[in-house]
Amino acid sequence: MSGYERIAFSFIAVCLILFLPPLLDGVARKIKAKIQLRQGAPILQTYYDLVTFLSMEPVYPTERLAFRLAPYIAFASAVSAALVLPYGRVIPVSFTGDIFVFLYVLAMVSIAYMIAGFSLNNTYTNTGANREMMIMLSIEPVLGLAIGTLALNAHTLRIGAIPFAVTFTLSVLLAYGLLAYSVYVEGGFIPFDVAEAEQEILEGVFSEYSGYLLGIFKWALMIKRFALLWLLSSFISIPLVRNIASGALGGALILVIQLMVLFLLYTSIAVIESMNARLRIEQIIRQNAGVFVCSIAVLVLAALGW
Amino acid sequence: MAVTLKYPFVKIEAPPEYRGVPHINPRLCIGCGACVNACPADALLRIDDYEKGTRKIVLDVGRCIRCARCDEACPTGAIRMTRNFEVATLDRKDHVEVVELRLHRCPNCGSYTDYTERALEKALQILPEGLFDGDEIRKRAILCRNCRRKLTVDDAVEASREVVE
Amino acid sequence: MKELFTLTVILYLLSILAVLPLRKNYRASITVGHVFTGLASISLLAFTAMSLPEALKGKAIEFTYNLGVAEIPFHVDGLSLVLCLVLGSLGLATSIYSPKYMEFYERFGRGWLYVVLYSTFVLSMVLIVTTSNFLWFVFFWEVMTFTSYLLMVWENDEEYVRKAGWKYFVTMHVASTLPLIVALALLYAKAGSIEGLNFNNLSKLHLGPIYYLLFLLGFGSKAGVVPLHFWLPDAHPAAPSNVSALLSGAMIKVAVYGLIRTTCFILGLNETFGYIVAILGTVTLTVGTLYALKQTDAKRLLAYHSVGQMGYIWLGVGAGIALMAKGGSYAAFGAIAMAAGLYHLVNHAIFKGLLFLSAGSVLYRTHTRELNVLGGLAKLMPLTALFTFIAAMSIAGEPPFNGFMSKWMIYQGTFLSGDGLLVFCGVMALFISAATLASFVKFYTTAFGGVPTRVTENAEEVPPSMLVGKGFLAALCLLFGLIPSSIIPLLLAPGKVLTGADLSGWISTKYWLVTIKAPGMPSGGETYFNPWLLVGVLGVLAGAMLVSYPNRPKKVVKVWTTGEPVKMEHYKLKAMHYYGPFEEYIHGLYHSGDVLSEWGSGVCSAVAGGYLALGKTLLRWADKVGRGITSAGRWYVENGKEVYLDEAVASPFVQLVKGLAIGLEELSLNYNLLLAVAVAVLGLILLILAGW
Amino acid sequence: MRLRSLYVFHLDTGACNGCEIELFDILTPYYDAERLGVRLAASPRHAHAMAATGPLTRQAYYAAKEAIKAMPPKPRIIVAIGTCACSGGIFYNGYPIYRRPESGREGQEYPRRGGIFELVQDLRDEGEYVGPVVYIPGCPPRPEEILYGVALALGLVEKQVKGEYYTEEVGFELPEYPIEERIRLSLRERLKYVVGYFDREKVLEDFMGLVAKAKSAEELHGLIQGYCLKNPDPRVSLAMRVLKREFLRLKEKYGWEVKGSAEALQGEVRGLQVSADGDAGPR
Amino acid sequence: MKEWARKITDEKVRERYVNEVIERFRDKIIRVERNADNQWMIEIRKEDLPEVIGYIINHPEWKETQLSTMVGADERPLRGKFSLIYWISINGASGDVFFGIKTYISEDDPKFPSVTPIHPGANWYEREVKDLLGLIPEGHPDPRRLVLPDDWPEGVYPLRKDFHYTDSPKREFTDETKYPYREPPKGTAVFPLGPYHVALDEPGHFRLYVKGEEIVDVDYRLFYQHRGIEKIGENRLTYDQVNFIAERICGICGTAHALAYAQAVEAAGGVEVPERAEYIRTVMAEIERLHSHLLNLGLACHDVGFDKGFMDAFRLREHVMWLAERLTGNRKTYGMVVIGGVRRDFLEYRRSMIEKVIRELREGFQKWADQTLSTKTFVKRCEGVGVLSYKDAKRWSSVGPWARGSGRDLDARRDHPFAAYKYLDFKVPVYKEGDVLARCLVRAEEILESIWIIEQALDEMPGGDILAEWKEIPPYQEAVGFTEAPRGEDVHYVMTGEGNRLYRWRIRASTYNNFPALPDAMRGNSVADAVLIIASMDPCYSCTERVQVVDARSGKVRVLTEKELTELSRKASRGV
Repeated sequence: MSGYERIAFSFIAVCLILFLPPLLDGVARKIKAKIQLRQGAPILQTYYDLVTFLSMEPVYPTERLAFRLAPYIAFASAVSAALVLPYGRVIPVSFTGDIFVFLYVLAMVSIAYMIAGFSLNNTYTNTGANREMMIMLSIEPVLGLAIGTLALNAHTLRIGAIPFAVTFTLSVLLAYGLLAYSVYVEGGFIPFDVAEAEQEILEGVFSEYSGYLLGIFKWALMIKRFALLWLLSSFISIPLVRNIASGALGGALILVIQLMVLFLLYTSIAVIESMNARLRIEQIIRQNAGVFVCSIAVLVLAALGW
Repeated sequence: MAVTLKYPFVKIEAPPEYRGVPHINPRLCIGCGACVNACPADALLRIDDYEKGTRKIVLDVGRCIRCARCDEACPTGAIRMTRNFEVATLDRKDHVEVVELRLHRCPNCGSYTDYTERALEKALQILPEGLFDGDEIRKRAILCRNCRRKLTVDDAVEASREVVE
Repeated sequence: MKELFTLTVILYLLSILAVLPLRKNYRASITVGHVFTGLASISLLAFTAMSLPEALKGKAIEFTYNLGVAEIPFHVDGLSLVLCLVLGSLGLATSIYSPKYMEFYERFGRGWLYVVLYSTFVLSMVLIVTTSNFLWFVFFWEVMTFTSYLLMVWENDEEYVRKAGWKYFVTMHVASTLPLIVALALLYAKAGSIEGLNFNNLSKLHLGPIYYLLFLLGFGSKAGVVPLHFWLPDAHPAAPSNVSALLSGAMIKVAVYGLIRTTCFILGLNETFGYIVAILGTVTLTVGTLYALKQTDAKRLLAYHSVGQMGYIWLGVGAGIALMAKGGSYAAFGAIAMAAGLYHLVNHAIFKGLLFLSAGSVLYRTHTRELNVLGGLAKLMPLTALFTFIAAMSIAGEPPFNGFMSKWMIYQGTFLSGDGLLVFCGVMALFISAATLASFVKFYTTAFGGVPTRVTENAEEVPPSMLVGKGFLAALCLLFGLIPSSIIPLLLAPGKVLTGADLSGWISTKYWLVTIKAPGMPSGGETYFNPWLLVGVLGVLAGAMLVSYPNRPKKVVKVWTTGEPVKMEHYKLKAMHYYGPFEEYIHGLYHSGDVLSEWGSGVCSAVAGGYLALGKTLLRWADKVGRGITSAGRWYVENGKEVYLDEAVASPFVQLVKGLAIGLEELSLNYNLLLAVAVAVLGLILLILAGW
Repeated sequence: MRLRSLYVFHLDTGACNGCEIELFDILTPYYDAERLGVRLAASPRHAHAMAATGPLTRQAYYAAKEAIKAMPPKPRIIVAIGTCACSGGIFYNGYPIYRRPESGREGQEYPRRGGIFELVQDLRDEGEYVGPVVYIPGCPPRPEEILYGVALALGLVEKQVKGEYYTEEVGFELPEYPIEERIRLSLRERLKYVVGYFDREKVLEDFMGLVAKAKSAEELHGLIQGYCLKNPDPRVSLAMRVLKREFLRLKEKYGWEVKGSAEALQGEVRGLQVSADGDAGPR
Repeated sequence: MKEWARKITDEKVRERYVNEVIERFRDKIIRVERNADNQWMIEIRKEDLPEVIGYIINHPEWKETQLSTMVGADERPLRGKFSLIYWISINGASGDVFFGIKTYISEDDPKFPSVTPIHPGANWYEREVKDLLGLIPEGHPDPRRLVLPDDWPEGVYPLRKDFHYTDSPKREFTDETKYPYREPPKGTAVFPLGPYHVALDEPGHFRLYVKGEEIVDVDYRLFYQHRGIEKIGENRLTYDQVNFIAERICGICGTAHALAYAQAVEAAGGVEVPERAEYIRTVMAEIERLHSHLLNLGLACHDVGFDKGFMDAFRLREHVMWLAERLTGNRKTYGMVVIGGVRRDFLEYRRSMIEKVIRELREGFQKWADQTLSTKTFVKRCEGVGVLSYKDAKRWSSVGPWARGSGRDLDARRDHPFAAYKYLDFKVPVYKEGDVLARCLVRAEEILESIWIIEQALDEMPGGDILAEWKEIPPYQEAVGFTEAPRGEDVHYVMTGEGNRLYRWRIRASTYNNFPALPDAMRGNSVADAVLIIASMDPCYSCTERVQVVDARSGKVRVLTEKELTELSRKASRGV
């Protein structure tokens, strides 16, 4: 891998991380609008929203640092997490190759969200933070099982290596399903968007954020979703071409397929979102726990070598 | 497929039955105040100035509830509901329509009466010709109340005004 | 090196001597005592540092103290040093922290006694982890149990404290001391002499599986492993916070030390045993943490987490044992897994100690530890809040703090083991990591988040000395998180010794980058983590955003209450309602956990009943036989305000104990029986050893 | 604000619900304000604009004040939706309605005071920044009207209204109709009971057209029948017949001749009255 | 007249009822008077109020009785006393009677025994007369302020005749004068919902006392939208103008209010309404029901984040709105109903427009319902949520789909036939589950029924005038007018006055009777469902125009077994 390739891909990656998520959101909004038979916002609308928020002075309901710094931390964590994913065959900043580190760094977005939410005297933000935590709690075992199955199969936990090493057995296919499910839940898409439910709890923690703090926070959340989906899309797209992709061109091919899969994922998510109502938190917990119990079988399958 | 209308980028016509904002046609208004009495929201005001001899009929679209009672009551069709609805503005003054009319001045005593010159003309138009002696009633009608009473005739204008209202 | 160790011991003993003249002056006695213990801790740390090179080479430092009546052999290897490090750091932190903190307990007086007990307690632990004779091991073990019990019931005017103490005492003797003594008896029968009980000699014997069971029971109950954990959440919070820190931070770690020392070094690696430990660990971490999730008493929450985090340690150690026993390429990987467990041991000691000290600080200022009524302390106690936050994030396993590093290594050790069962254990560990996070988000935000409540509005920052104590631990949290290479080599030493494997190809800790390779890994599949680079990236990104979007509140407005004013005290989720739906969902688990815990304590009470009966019998017997054995004992019997017949019997061990517990007569008479039992046990040991 | 992005927080200060629902309606498929970047904000903290509806009751006043104060310091656009928010509407001087003391409770001032502006003025007096106020009158405004107002706030359209001040100089018209004004007014009034106030103008106009064409009552009768044939709406036909009958009755009552012989007319009238009563005509 | 209409308006049945009451309380009744076809006024002494009202309301044979409205009036200029009338209606299969239990209260002793302990449904009414007239209900369990703003001074009663309608006295707004909310039950946090909450499109404050997400108890303060309409109607406006303010009581059920008002005046003044006008009124009322129910169903979807359902419902609704606009000139405030008839006629082209729209709507709506009910997540959210038991519904005198979802079989259109309903045939859907889903299903079925009613009305519409001429209304006549608004029965009481103005006008919107039952439906549910439950009541705060009371009972959550029982019975009876 040449230095130029590295630099070029890293540059593309940073651009994607920072500027693609609002576009994806815009696309999803457009698709949802189309399903609802309306024209919908322009595809670039999320950029407009973001820019207006970023240009506004915030108001501070508290002086607490936890509240004030949370957006920055969330943003930094989301971007950092996204930076360790493969773009083509390049990982822009590889402070880790490990999927757990990736998940934990990504989880810092949620932690920032929760700490900020709980650091206020406001039952809305509290409830939002509370729900975020519960969702994380309920989905973590499923995610763990998916990773465990992949690790059993591929004998590695390195994000960049799993898709190259994995052999497609029944258990791995099921693990992909679990991973997709976990990503969907972690991403907070309807019916799992209870932590930021607008009608129920006024977007949870965001109900106290304003101006550029809100802008940064929302941006961070979009990047988080992007990172999660990029992980999934990498896992899906790299095995498709791993035998033919080599060199810079191969990297470009992978990147293109990654992007295509990403858009495909986002599209299907938008469709699922618009066809569902938001669940209650206890329903989500019940459902995730059910998924977890069922998916223990996947691990057993993997242990048996299937 | 998307059913969204293109408004406001493409103009849209309100249906013919629509009760839009009312508008006073100042060329038809006789300043009788029937609309003012009919208006439940007090969007219409009648402001008389007996010093200057003017009557203002003030329509504030920003207070209007668009019930069309004024339209129903106006004897000359001066105030009509239009089909216009694009009346948003940043300045409330844009919502106000004022028609300032001259009050009739009694040729006898020189004081202003509580009806406008136009109302008088309208009243005369309505007055059934031939029911009374035409010229006679016209003479009396133009006088102010006190002067008219002096002439012991005051029912003609009153009657016609009743019809108007 | 030996000298430094001796210095440590002497300093601890000096602290006891130094306070005896200061019996009247509460504050002075404690301060003076802790100056010595602090110095002792420093010297222990120095000893650790000095011994490090040897340990890294896989060698041990061996020396013997000849006390005249007995010889105490010492064997300090990597494993011991890990514990020495823990004891040194925690001992130093509590020594700095305690003088001020103990003012809180001034109403109980007897500061000197506290210092005596404290020093004995810590010293006993130091000796446990360094001695290489099983007899002495058990002896110090009992001293540790006993002194810790006395420290635990310090606040003896509280009913719950006495109850917790009783529970602790009985459980420890039934479930911990008794198995150890049985093992000791059996081993002695095999070895035939006190020298034969030296670890070296023991490891040459061929010992059956019964020992695994006995040690598992003995150390498991001390470590609070499910289902023998029921005493712990009652016991640890009952003690003063600085003692809780030691109990949770150090004492239960000593049990892990004991487990590794006995089962790995003496009994030998056994794959099945490894799995059992790992599974027990998994059960423990799940049950403990999920229970912790619903606690609203700050210290009780922390205590349940001690149970949970012990599970992590056991999981790591268990996986290590299992994999090392498997041998082959797994041996080296097993060493890494065990290192992960030990890493978590060190980390847990540090952050749990810090958390207890923080809880103590809150208690010190607000006189409550009920999270439901606390709030807003971050504004009033900013540094305490910061340290607590660091500790909370560490225990929750957030990068770049130390808790993350060890958990991460545990995940590597389990997920990459290629073994479905261990992977599942890892999955549970991952899940529970989230639960830990949940719990500590609750802990931190209920106490420190929001606006001050009526209870906390008058609180202020704790005195500097307490802050220094906590700051030291917080710094260690960061150090071990950011520079794993500062400790990982040491942690790898036991595994290296056990397996004799060359680890260089499997784990590398260049500067601050950790790379791990597992058996069967495809090329380019090594996992690695570079905390500094992460911190750098995070810092640059957050910093850039902060510069572009400065964060300066000009004006603070009211929180949005949807228009209608709400009193702030009501406008916050109560701690007890955090995660309500989740807890409701796993209610079944709580229920079975309760049943399990009842069952455990039921068995224990039954055994305790028998034990007590035995004790009484022994007491009667000892009373008859031993009344006149030592003059010192007689002297005491005749001159003491209260008469403990058995004490005389149990001399000379009893003498030592009695010296420590000289003030005990002032404690409630309820303890007489307990004390009697304890001493009876010691008597039994003595009698066995004294040549029968 | 150059970009089309406007988060709107909805503030109901005591409205009848009509404007609320229309505000909601602009988010739905046919109007879809999201096209213009408009979204309803969940919290005033996110809002660029406050969409106020209602006449500002005293109970809502305090909460509304809190809400505006909770907004980011800028731009704080206020969008007054509906007549009530613009000026207090029909409720403007009820006892629970908030009005500043200087607004009075019964006045001849214009523009009429009341509504959200009272609150805005109070806030400005307190030194809080409040942005421009966009007034969208209507009771309730059509969704298009709200969209237009929003577009105005976003600078997408130009305002179209202007205050007018007419004086006598505009001239005076007194239109003449084919029938006497008195009768026309009576007929107009009668029509209110048959087809309602709205359709009567058209019907009356047609009728007058027919009258103008007719030379006699008979001819009028014929013309009306022709008209009804052309226009199959039974209601209009009915109205025409009622008008004819009424017209002829009035003519007879006052006994004047217009275009044609009086006797013929009178005979006609009697006959018609019989037939009209036979209809499903008015009682 | 339809068979059922004949049956329940049977004169003999009514006489039997009236006679039974007269027999029972022979010595307590001072005067009996028949005000209108189905309205009897019975005057008693104030001491006997609880007994008489309790007897009628809890009469075992008249199952669906309810407190329809209660009117306090300042009759001092007439009789030197205040008056109080409790209007109780007998609904359902039993018959069609309104009893007005009237009593006079002297100015010197403005107290009367509270009926609330016997019938909680009287809670708000009695607090309201306390606020607005200064009549004090003795023994009322929760005598807090209900209607007036917090900064209204004590001792000033706006509905008294000596209070000028433009006056607006103030007191300082401090913490002490703030509405006294209940202290949260121990260990609960406060979850304030409103007045400015994105899912409540109208201001109303709910104070949910929560344990985590579970609602333990509810306190509330409404009447942010109290606009003093009654006072304006009695003072500033003439009979005809009042119609327009009546329409603006509520932007959704304006026609129902205008109609109720017009009917009350017509009953009091003996104005005969042309039959065609009755049909037009009926069609307008049903069009209103169509758009209101579509709105509510859409909002229910929106509140649970199911935007597809929301958008589709509103898309269907838009055609109804456009239709209304073309029929009347306005999408909401139709300006159709005036005393004596209606203002616009249905010309032929409008009639065909209606037919076209409702034909398409029927199709579209059925599709919508299929799609929504097959969205599992939506049904999951609605099922078993916000259960209001039949007992509670009756206890609070609840009306409309809110009560019909809980098994109360009442509908003013059928039980007290007004306008053209007596000539038309329709079903009244009733579900017994009492949960949000049941209410949604009631509404969905009512939409189809409404379409059917409109079709019939258009087919049967007679010719003739659309407006009756009336010259003068005799003064001091009393009557109630009632309609079935989309949310339930609306009752307007009028007492005619002199000078073309009303003497007393009392509006009782359907939400007024439904609201107090809300805490019962909300307790034990999750915060997440709070707005959904509120929306499922289809509240119209502006109608209610006054606010809430806290439930004075202990904050105990219903026992699980009881919940299970209701659940079981629900399962057994779904689809009844």
